[in-house]
Formats: sequence, C-alpha cells, structure tokens
Amino acid sequence: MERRNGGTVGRYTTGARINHWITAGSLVLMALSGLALFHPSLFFLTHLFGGGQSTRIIHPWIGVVLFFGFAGLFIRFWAYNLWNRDDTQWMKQSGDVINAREEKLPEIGRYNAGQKLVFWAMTLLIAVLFLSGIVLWDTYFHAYFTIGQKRLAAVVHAFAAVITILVWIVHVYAAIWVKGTVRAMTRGSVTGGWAWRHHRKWLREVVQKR
Amino acid sequence: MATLQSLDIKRRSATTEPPPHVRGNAIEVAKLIDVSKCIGCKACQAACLEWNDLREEVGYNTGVYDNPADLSPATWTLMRFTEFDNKGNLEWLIRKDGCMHCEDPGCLKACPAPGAIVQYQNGIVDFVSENCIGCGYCVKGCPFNIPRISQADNKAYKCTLCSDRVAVGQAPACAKACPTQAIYFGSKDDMIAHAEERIVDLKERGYANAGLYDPKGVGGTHVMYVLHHADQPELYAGLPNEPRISRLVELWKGGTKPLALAGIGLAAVVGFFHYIVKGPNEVTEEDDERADQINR
Amino acid sequence: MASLAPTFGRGAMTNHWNDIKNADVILVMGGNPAEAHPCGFKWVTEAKAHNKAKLIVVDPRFTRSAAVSDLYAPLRPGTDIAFLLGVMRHILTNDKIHTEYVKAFTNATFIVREGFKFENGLFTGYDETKRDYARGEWEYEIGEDGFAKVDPTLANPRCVLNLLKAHVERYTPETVEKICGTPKDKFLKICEHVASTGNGERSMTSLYALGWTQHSHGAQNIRCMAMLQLLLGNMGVPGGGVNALRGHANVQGITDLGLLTTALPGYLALPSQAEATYADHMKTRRFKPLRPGQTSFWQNYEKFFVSFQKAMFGQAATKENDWAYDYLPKWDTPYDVLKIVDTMYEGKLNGCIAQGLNVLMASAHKGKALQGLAKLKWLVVIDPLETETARFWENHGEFNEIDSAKVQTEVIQLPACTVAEEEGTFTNSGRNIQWHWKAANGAGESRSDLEIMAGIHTRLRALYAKEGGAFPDPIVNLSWNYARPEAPSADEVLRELNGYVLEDVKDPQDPNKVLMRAGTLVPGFGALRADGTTTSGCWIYTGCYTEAGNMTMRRSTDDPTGLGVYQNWGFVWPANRRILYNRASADASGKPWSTRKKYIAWNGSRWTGPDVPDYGPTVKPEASVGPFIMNPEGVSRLFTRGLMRDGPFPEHYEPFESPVANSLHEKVASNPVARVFKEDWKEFGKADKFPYVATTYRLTEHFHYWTKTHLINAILQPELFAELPEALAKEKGIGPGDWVRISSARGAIKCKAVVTKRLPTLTIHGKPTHVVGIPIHYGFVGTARKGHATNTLTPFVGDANVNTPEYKAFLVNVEKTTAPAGAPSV
Amino acid sequence: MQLEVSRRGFMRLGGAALATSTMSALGFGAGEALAASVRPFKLSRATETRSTCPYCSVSCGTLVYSLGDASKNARAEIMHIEGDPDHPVNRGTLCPRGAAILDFVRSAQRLKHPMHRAPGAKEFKRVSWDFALDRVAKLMKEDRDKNFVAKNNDGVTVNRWPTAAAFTTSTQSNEAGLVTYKVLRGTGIVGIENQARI
Repeated sequence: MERRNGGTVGRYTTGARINHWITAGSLVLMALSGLALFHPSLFFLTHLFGGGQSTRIIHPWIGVVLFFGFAGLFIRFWAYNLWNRDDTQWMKQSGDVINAREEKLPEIGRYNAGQKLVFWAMTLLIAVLFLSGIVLWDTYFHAYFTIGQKRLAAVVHAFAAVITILVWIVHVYAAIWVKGTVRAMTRGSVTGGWAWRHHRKWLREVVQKR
Repeated sequence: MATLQSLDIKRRSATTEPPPHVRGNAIEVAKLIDVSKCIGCKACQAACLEWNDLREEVGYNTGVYDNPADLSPATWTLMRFTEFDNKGNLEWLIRKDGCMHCEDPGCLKACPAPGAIVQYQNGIVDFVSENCIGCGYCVKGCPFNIPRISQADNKAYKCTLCSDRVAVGQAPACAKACPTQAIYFGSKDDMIAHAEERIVDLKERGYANAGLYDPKGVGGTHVMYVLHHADQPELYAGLPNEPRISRLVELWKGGTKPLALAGIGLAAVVGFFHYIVKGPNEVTEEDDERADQINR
Repeated sequence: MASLAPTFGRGAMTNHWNDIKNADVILVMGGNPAEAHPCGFKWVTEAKAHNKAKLIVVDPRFTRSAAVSDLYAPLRPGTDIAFLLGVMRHILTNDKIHTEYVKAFTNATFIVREGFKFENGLFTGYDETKRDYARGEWEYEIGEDGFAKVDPTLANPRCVLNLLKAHVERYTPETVEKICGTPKDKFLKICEHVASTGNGERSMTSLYALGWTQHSHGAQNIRCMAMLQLLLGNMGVPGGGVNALRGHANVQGITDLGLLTTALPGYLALPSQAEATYADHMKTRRFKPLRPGQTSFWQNYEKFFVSFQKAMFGQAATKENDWAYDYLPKWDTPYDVLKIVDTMYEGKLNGCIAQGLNVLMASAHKGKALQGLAKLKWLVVIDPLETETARFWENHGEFNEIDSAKVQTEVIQLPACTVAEEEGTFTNSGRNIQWHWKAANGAGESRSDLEIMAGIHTRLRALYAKEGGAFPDPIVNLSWNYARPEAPSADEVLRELNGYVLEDVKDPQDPNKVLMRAGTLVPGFGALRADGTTTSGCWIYTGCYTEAGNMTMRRSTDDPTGLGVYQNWGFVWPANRRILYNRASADASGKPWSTRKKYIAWNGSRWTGPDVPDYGPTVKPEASVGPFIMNPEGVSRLFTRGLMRDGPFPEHYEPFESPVANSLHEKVASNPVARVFKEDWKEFGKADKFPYVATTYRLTEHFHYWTKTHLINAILQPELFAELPEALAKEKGIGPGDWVRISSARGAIKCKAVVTKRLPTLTIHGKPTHVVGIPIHYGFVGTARKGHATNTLTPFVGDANVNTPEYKAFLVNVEKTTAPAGAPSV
Repeated sequence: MQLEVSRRGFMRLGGAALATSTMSALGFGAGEALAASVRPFKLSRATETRSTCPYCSVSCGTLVYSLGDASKNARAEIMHIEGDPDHPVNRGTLCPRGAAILDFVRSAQRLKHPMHRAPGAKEFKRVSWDFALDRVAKLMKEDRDKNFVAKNNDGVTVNRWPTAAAFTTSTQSNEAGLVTYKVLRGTGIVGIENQARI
C-alpha cells in the first residue's frame, strides 16, 4: 500500500495527542489574546475573541486550560525529558544540528536535547505565567496583592510570555523543518525512517521491547 | 454635541499613530487644591456625586470622618482626614484625594486598550468607558493609586476633571462648589501664580515649609496642592513624596514592547531563512531501509 | 437674639455675610461656621486671604473651623461666660477699650440705682420660691427732668462702667483656666488679639450660633460678646458686629414674623392676660426717651400694631373695637418647645400641628417627647419628608420602643413641597429678603406650605360660618382677600407683608391734598399709621414691595466700594440697611473712626456712605442723637436694666449637669432663674454616675434630621457616632469604630466610636475631665443607617430668657458595647 | 470631536472610508479611534430657575435645572442644582448639603400623598387632599369648640385655645409664614413654636 518507509512506530497515544492539542491550542490562543493586549498594533487581535472586554475575560480562563493541559503533558513526559550525557554532547554540536548533519550527532533517545530544553522551558514559563497571571487576575484576586506586586507580576508575565512565544516558534519550526514530525502528533505514529534518522536510540528501545 | 472642538487629544492610550495635533495651542488647565484653606466639608464630594450621577451604597462609620472609606468606581474624590500633633499644636490636615491629571500619566502609559485613556490638549486625563476593557493596568500604572475597576461593568473609573464641563467653558463641579476657595480652577499658569501668593501668606503665618505640590516626576500635574508642610507630603494621608511612574511599569510598557515584538518577528524570520537556505530535514531512503531492517 | 435686643435694640445679626471679609480678627466661639455655614465661612477665608485677618476659634472641640484657624483654644462646654468675662477683665484692666466710643455710644456713663447689687451669685431682688427676680432695682437713677442721670467723667462708682469693672474683677486668667480648662497662655494670647481691635483702626467680628444659645444661660453668653464688642467699639463698623449665624434658611424671616408663642410679627408683643385692654397693652409700649432728644423708635409701636391688626382682621378691626384687640389670644405663660412637650406629657394637650419640625427628634429628652406625643388625640404633620414625628407610633425596637396598638393618636400627614418647587421669599441671617422662583411642581401631590395652611383655613372658616361654635369671630373675620382663597399667591402675600394704604391719606394741613392713595403699597414703615388707614403684615418688612416693584427680586451685583454691601441685591430690613447701627462707624462729630473703617459719615449736610444710614439722614451730629435709635437711651446697653431675666450683667453659672461645683458661689451653682419643670429636677445626673461632660452638635455633611433621607448625604456620613478623647478611649479600651453605649440620667444610646485628638481631656478645678461629643442627625427613618436619637440624652431645662434647651452641656457615662439589634429602615 | 467628521466622511467618501476602517480593523491607524470621549454637557437646553438653598440661613443662591423648556407637554423634572454665581454671598459655591439638594427633591423618603393613620392602626393609609384637609378642620373645630377659654379665672377676656399647639417650620417662605401666623393665631393658639429656638 505505502512505499517502503521503514514501517511505522507508535510515538504518541491518543490521550497524549488530545492532551497536546488542547495545550497547543490554548497556547496559541493565549499568545494571540495576550499579544492583543501586549502591543497596540496587535490590539486588532481582540476581534478574534469578541472584543477587548471579552479578550480580557477569556485570556485568563484559557490560561487555566493551558496550565492543566500542560500539567497533563508534564506528567506524561517529564521522565523522558531528564537530561543525560548525550544531550550535553548534542548541545555541543548545535552547528551540526542546524545544518542537519545528524549523522555526526550521538544517537538520540525519545527526545533530543533541544526538545528537552523546550519541555523544561515551557514547564518553567507556564508556571511563571500562571502564577503572575493569578496576581494580575483582578476580577477574582484584586484584593490579595499590592499594586507593587502586581506591577512586578505584569513585567514578569510579559517577559515570560515573550520567551514562551519564542520557545514556541522554535518548537513549531522544528516540527515543520524536520519532515515527518507532525504526523507523530496527528496520527500518533512516525515512520521507522524518521525514528531511525532522528531518534535512533529510542527506535532501538522500542524494537527491543517488542 | 458629541464632538467638542475644545478638547483636542494630545495622547491616547495604546495608539501607534499620533492623534492630530496641529491645534496644539490650547490653554492648559489646572485645579489648585489649597489644603490650608480646606475645611473638609465634602462639598466637593457631594457636587461630584451629583454632577456625575454617581451614588454608591450607603456605608458605615469606621471610626473616622473619611466617608466613603476609599475611592471607588462611584467615588471619584474623597476627603482624607489626618490628625497631626505638630509639637503640641494639633493640626487637622484634610486632603481632597482624586486623580492628579499627570502631565505624564502612568495610567495612560499602562493602558492596553486603544483610546480607553486619553489626554486632552488642556491637560485633562480622561477615561473613555466604551474603549475600556477592564484589565486594571491603569491601576498598576498610576503612581497615586487612583483608578478603580467597577465590579458591575468591569470598567475603570476616576475623576474626569469634569471634562464635560470644562469642554463648554465651565469649571469642574467640585471646584465650583468649594465654599472656601480651597479648590481653585483656571489655567495652570494662573494657578501656579495664585499658589505662590498663598505660600507667602502661609509663611507669614508661621508655616516655614509651605509649598506647592506639582511633582516633576510625573511631568507636573493638572491637580496641584498648596501644602503647609510641603517638605512632608506623606503627612497628608500618604501623599507620595516625589512620585513617578514605577520603573517596573516603564520597563513593562517602555522599550520592552517593540523589542519583544522584533524578537518574535526575528525568530520567525530566522526560521524562514533557515528553511530556505538549508531546506527541509527529510528522512532519506537509507534511513527508511535501515529502519526496516530492525523494525520488522 | 434675646440678648441683642436688650443691648442694641434689635435682635438680629448686626452685620452680614459679605461684611465678614472686612474684619481684622474673627472670633468664632459658640459656633462652628465652617461646618454649619460653609458658604458664609467663605468670607472668613476671604478676610484671611485679603485682609490678613486672624481667625481665632474657641470651642470644646477642635472643629473644622479650628482646622483653618490661626489660634485655637479649648474650653469646657457651658463655661463661655467665665471665658468672656475674663477677656473683658483683660481689656478693662489693661485699658484696651475704645474709650471714646464707649463714652459716646454706650450707657457706660449712666448711673445705676443704689439698690442694685450683686452678692453671692445673685443680683438684687431674687425670690427663691418663684425662681425669679424682682427687677425693679436694676435701673438708672432718674433725675428731676425725667431723664437718666449720667456722669461723663466716669468718676461716679455707680456708673455702669465702674460697676462692670467691679463685676468682672473676679475673672482672672487663673480663674478662667480653673473653670474653663483653657490653658492660661492660650487665653492670654487670645486676649491680646481681641484687644488689638479696641480702636477705630481695626475691627473684630464675632460669629456664633447655637453653641451659645443652647445653654441654661444661653442669652447671657451672647450678652458677653455684645458687651465686649461695645467696649472695643466694634459695633456698627464694617468687619465688626455680633453675628448670629442662624440655622434654617428662613429662621430669621420666621422670627421676624413672630411665629413664636408670645410674639406678633415685627417684634411686636402678643398681649398677655395681664394686659386686659388695648390701653393696658399700649401703656407699657410708649418707650419715652431716657435721654434728651433721643429717637426711641419704639414710640411708633402703635402704628405698627394697628397696621398689623388691619392685616390680620381687615375691616373687622376698627377703632371702636380697639382694632379687634380681643381677637388675639392673651397668653398666660410662654409655650416654647419644652413647655409644649411638657404639656403633652402631662396629658393637657389634645392636638398638635407639626409643620416641618421633627419634634420627636429635636426636642430635648426624646423619651419624654415620645410619651407626650402618644397622649395626643390628633397630630397633623406637614412635611416634604417622612419624619420620626409622623411615625412616632411605629415600633422600631430599641430605636423607638412603643406599642403601636395602644397609641390612640390620629395622625394626618400632609405632603409639602420643597423650596425648589415653590416661589416666595426667604430672609437670610443678614436680614436680606430674597425672592426664589419655582422650578417645578411639587413631587407627587405635594403642595406649598402656603397652600396647605390656606386649605386648612378655608375649610375651618367654612365650618364656622356654617355651624358656628366657640368664638368664631377671629376665624370668620380673618382678612383673606386673596384671588384664590384656597391658594394665595406669594406675590399677593408679599404685598400684604409690605403693607398698603386702605383709605386715602390726606395732608393734615391741606385736606385736598392726598399724600397716599388708597390701594397703593406703602413705601416704608415711616408711612404706617395708627388710625387704621394703613395695613402691614410685618412693619419691618415695609419697603420690600413698593410701587416701584418687588424689591426682593433685585439682583444687582454692583458693589462700588468693594466693601461687599451690594445695596441693590434683594431688600434688607430695616429700610435696606445692611449694617445695623452704622452711624456708630463715625465718631460723635460724624467723622469716621479711621479711613480703613470708613462707612457712614456726616458730610456737612447729611449722612452718606455705601449703606442706608441707620439714623435720621439729616440729623446733625451736634444734636447728640444716639446711634442706637431703638433704645430709649439712644445708646447701647452694657447694663441691660431689667430687660433680661437673669441679670443686667452676665455671670458664670454652671450647666445644670456639671462635673464640678461653682467655685465662684457654691450655693448658686447654675442659673437661678432658668426654668425647670417639677418632674425634671429628678432627672438631672450627677458626676458620680455620669462623669463625662457631653455636648451635641451638627456635622457639615448633614442638616438636622432631613438629610439622612438624602442619598448623597447618607453616603458622606452614614452612621451615628460619638467622638471620644484618646485618653478616655484608652481608659475604657475603646478603639475606632467600636460600638459604645452612652447614657445620661434620661436614657441611653448606642453608636460607633470615633477616637480622636480633637476632643480634649481638660483640667477642671485641677482634675482631668473628659469631653465627649455626639452629633445629632440620625433616627429610625431614612436612607442613612438607622440610629438612636441623640436627644435621648439631653436635659429638659431651658435658658432663662428664651427657654432654649441645654443641648450643649450635660453629663454622660460611656461604656463599650455591641451593635444594637437592627430593624429594617422605612 | 472627530466623530461627526468621520461619519459624514463615511457617507461622502464611501469606499475610501471603508478602506480606512478595514485598515483600522487590522490595527493600523486610529480610525474609530478619536470618537468623542467627553460626556455631552447635560444642561445645554435645560430650563434654569433661580432659587434659594433650603438649608442654613446663608441662603445661598441656587440655579435649579429642570428637564424640558416649560412647554405644555413637558413636565419639568428637576435634574441638577448648582450654585448661582451672581449671588453675592455664595458666588456659585455650595456646601455638601446644598450641592446635594437634588437628593432632597428626589429622596426615597419623600412624602408624596396625604396619609392618614387611624387611632391604634398599624400603618398609614393614603387619602385624598379633600379627605385630609376636611379631617384636619373637623378635628381642630371639635377640640377648639370644646376647650376654648374665653375668659380666665379673673374674668379677663383671653380668647385662647389651650389644648392645641403648633410647631412651625423655619423653612417656609415669609409668605407662607404670614399665612401660617394668621391661620394659627386666628384660632387662638398660644402654643406656637418654631425652629428658631432650637
């Protein structure tokens, strides 16, 4: 039926995929609604959410979804994202990474160092965004924090958000650049070739376990 | 009536394009609050409530004369009473609190909603409710802790300096009502000149540190105070000494924004060109074959 | 008021609001104008700003007036007389009086009868059983010429001035400090400021209000200031005067109109039962001059009386029936608020009309008022608002304990409209009669007071015309010539107040010459006549509506001299004179005392100035006619003869509830002639149970018991509180906002505590004495938080001269407590 | 200030204006932007009446603004009250009571209709003016006829009605005051009191 492609390897369960896309969707919506309020030239984005007031109302609630969504991903994947010696080596050869000279890189397990960095960055950033967001969520919490704390929270929230977006860009670009990646999250499986090329150690582990 | 030529806009929140400003010769107005003449009668509060159609719920006595207890969406001005024992001589310092109409308004700087906060050529800083999204950033931007968000409609409210009256050549309701001319309204220049006369009088009466409160940290204000103890503004229910827009707010609302957007844009562009230059990272046939060998 | 007339001749604010700006020293004592009269207080701030004036405030509390003062001193409530006699002593012993003025324009030189004495706290003639004086000896020596004897050299020890010096000698600064608790250094500093105006160059104004009147010796508080101002020469000059800052919008007008138990309009007297006939009444009203050539304006009494009777009874008042003298009721005793409430309480009153006066809240000793109201057969309440008086029969828990079902009083509420919904005139404190126009119809079915009273009268009249009854004559003959009898217009009534000519008045020299045509409005009170050819509802108001038009509508803002006279704004009684006794602004020869204080002066042929001279306009200075034209002496009175019930000089008496004995004369502690009803003697508290001095007052955010129904005012000051000195609060463990129970011998209230440095702990007779302050304003009806009536606490004793209750000084106890059981508000 | 212009512009320029608004929807420019933010001055054509403050005896001049132009079909409703700048005493100022007269006129406790409470009743009942005034006159006459004292014990004609008293208001006009005086004194009441004393 299909061309020889090294068969397929299951990478994400249905639950993980749903979890991811909820998180991804809410992150995108967070970025859009947050950017709308971040810079005047992007205020037009509030129209996507029904106007300024509703953007202001919706944004933190999506944040809650994002937080719990990501918490699910964290529980699922934290163990795969522990750092090891190969990751350090991988990082040292970032030039080879960018130039797609994967053959020169050590064999990679389920996640490479870049993915792990994205994971941990998101973990940290989303926690920070969530906490600073609570401080800024006047509708429910205005009485619990001083104006000074809120000002600090606002700065932290903005910085964290911008970094989050940057990390997100890296994440998305990597998925686009590395062909065959997206299907992991759409179909749940990757081709054997893809796994061989990018996550050889993981492929071996998967095969061994059979 | 909706368009009032007398009030051209000087600054507008969250707006990238400058408003028309050819007609920039408007008279800057100011309200001078002479604390040394204030009897704390609250006529200004009553006039403000009456003119602006504000009525909040009847509160309680909390052991002080300050009523309501704080500024609120329906209390735009408030007398704050302080009993000060000045070396055995009791002084009852009574300050009318409310929006200072800063020349460099922290609220406007912080506001993310285009046109929700405007500053007119005459210096009045006004909240435009229909544009307000209720985020409360103005509260964080204000060095004087003035704006309040309504729980009823999630809009920010504060003193408008009766922009509707000033627009048609009338004084603000509070200034008009004040029985002892403790509130005086006119051009900012005239108010400063009048304040100087008052300060001379106060010095003659033994207040060596009498002075004008027109803090430079916010570019001066369009609501100024004559204080008997200008060296200690904090005495007057915590009037800030040398207020300025918080550095955090400046950081948040200053250079960060374009830099951040540029950074995001740059990241996208870099990615794009990386793709163009390097092409996609594709799985080779060899990869497939090698995979086949073990994956079957 | 009851001390100004005996001193100067007229009982009214002598100067006016705008004139305050001309003062160099402003003494605020017995009042708190910044809170009670903020817009009038503006002219105090103007005097400070533009005249470099010094503001002195003497008050038990550090008030909002004190907040902007140059000098503040505390004193114990009820000790103002000791303070002021101390000031008088200071200026007399330091020779700071304005001697030339005092000699020329006061009765300082008059010689008093030998029989007059003051010993052990009592003046000559005291009768303990009657609690009254026989005042016959309180008189001048009368010479063979029938005039009072004077000694212009002041050598005679019986001269008024010398008697006064002897009288005040006891009030040393130390005595003042001991009685009042005012620190000596502050007292002396105030004396110096006051003394600085005892010359023609500078002037002091006195602003007072109910802080002086509401005492058992209220009238004498004011007397002190009147005397002080005379000694300083501050009467009749710009920026001077004794200025009663009156409470209600038209309290001056209603007083002028004599809506008081024993008065007729224009300060005429309602005859008493001792004056059986018209001739009896007139006998005591002749006011023969006591010095040669004096005006003694009250000699014209009969003209005003007859003109009033014509306004009252029209054609039914004839010379034959002594101008319907018998139509007027003859009083047995004055029925002031305390007497009326006491009569109710005794069950001797059946019906009561409460027009806009919320007596349940406003009377002293609310408990007694409540029981009194419940004994009425009917009560008519005329008011724009719901009041506690109208709803006295409703049970509001501890705020108003009563069994509704047992109250057999029939109550009728008649809705009145507000000022903005009617037209007519008000007379302000400065005697200015000003017209107001109608902006809208009354809310709902409300009607103007004018229409409501007319409605009652027309129906009563119809009933009497139809059925007859007890002495219907004064009702069916009441002059009622209005175009719409059930709804007279304000314009018609103002014309009636001014007065008009009933029959052509002919020149006595030439009967063909008509001086005044029938039907024309009289131009001034000089035109009123005792022969029934003129009518005037209130003689002092004549000139307010003449053939030239309605003078009260005048709105000229011209003030050419810049002295704030505004001669053509409204109409000021009498005869549009803005400053009373203004002839005294010039010396005996007619020259102004100084250029700074120039006002009315003699220009060689007439008296000129920015105001209407309060004097014959062409009377030459050489004629030695005194400037106090109402007084038979022609001068003002430092010694009031028998005109005040409690003495021709003021004397310090303790309030009826006092923490200390009267150190000047222990046997006569409080005012010996103040009226106390038998039952009420039992209800005075002693310092052992009620150790703290209390005083009651108004707040600037509220007006009596009305504004608690107004949302904005309720927001601005929502709830009843009491102000406690920090030391007392500490002693009792009371913090700001805690609930406290305040009790007096008559009842108890609960309210919030405001702990403050502004209420003093004074040292009285060497002992620390806490002063507690309790605002009025709250009740069980309204938009503000429901509160107890402050007058639950106040004592049922009145001033000796005018029976004003002693709201300002009494004793209480204070305890910490919990919130009262609330009930839904009306 | 720009709203009027941009509205007309929209009509006239059609497509151009549409383009502009699309631009602004995309966040470029300030199209909708400079809409009026100032509340229209509410008194422009309200009827102005000169009155006097009902509270203390400073007797400040007030300007009472009411809805409508006094035409037959517009019921004047008081909407705002402020100080009369011409008045020599208050010069346009008002105190916290005077500045809130509107809430007096419109008070929730405003008495709007004659009310009657029968002896022992638990509440007031609304009645007509005719009923109320007739009832007052009847009650007065009954008591006066019963208790009127024509002569005292000494035989002096005193013609007084001792069982009734009246507390009168100091916030009525002088005109109402004279009429009140005439009506009450005409019945022979001695117990007439007013707020002057307290």
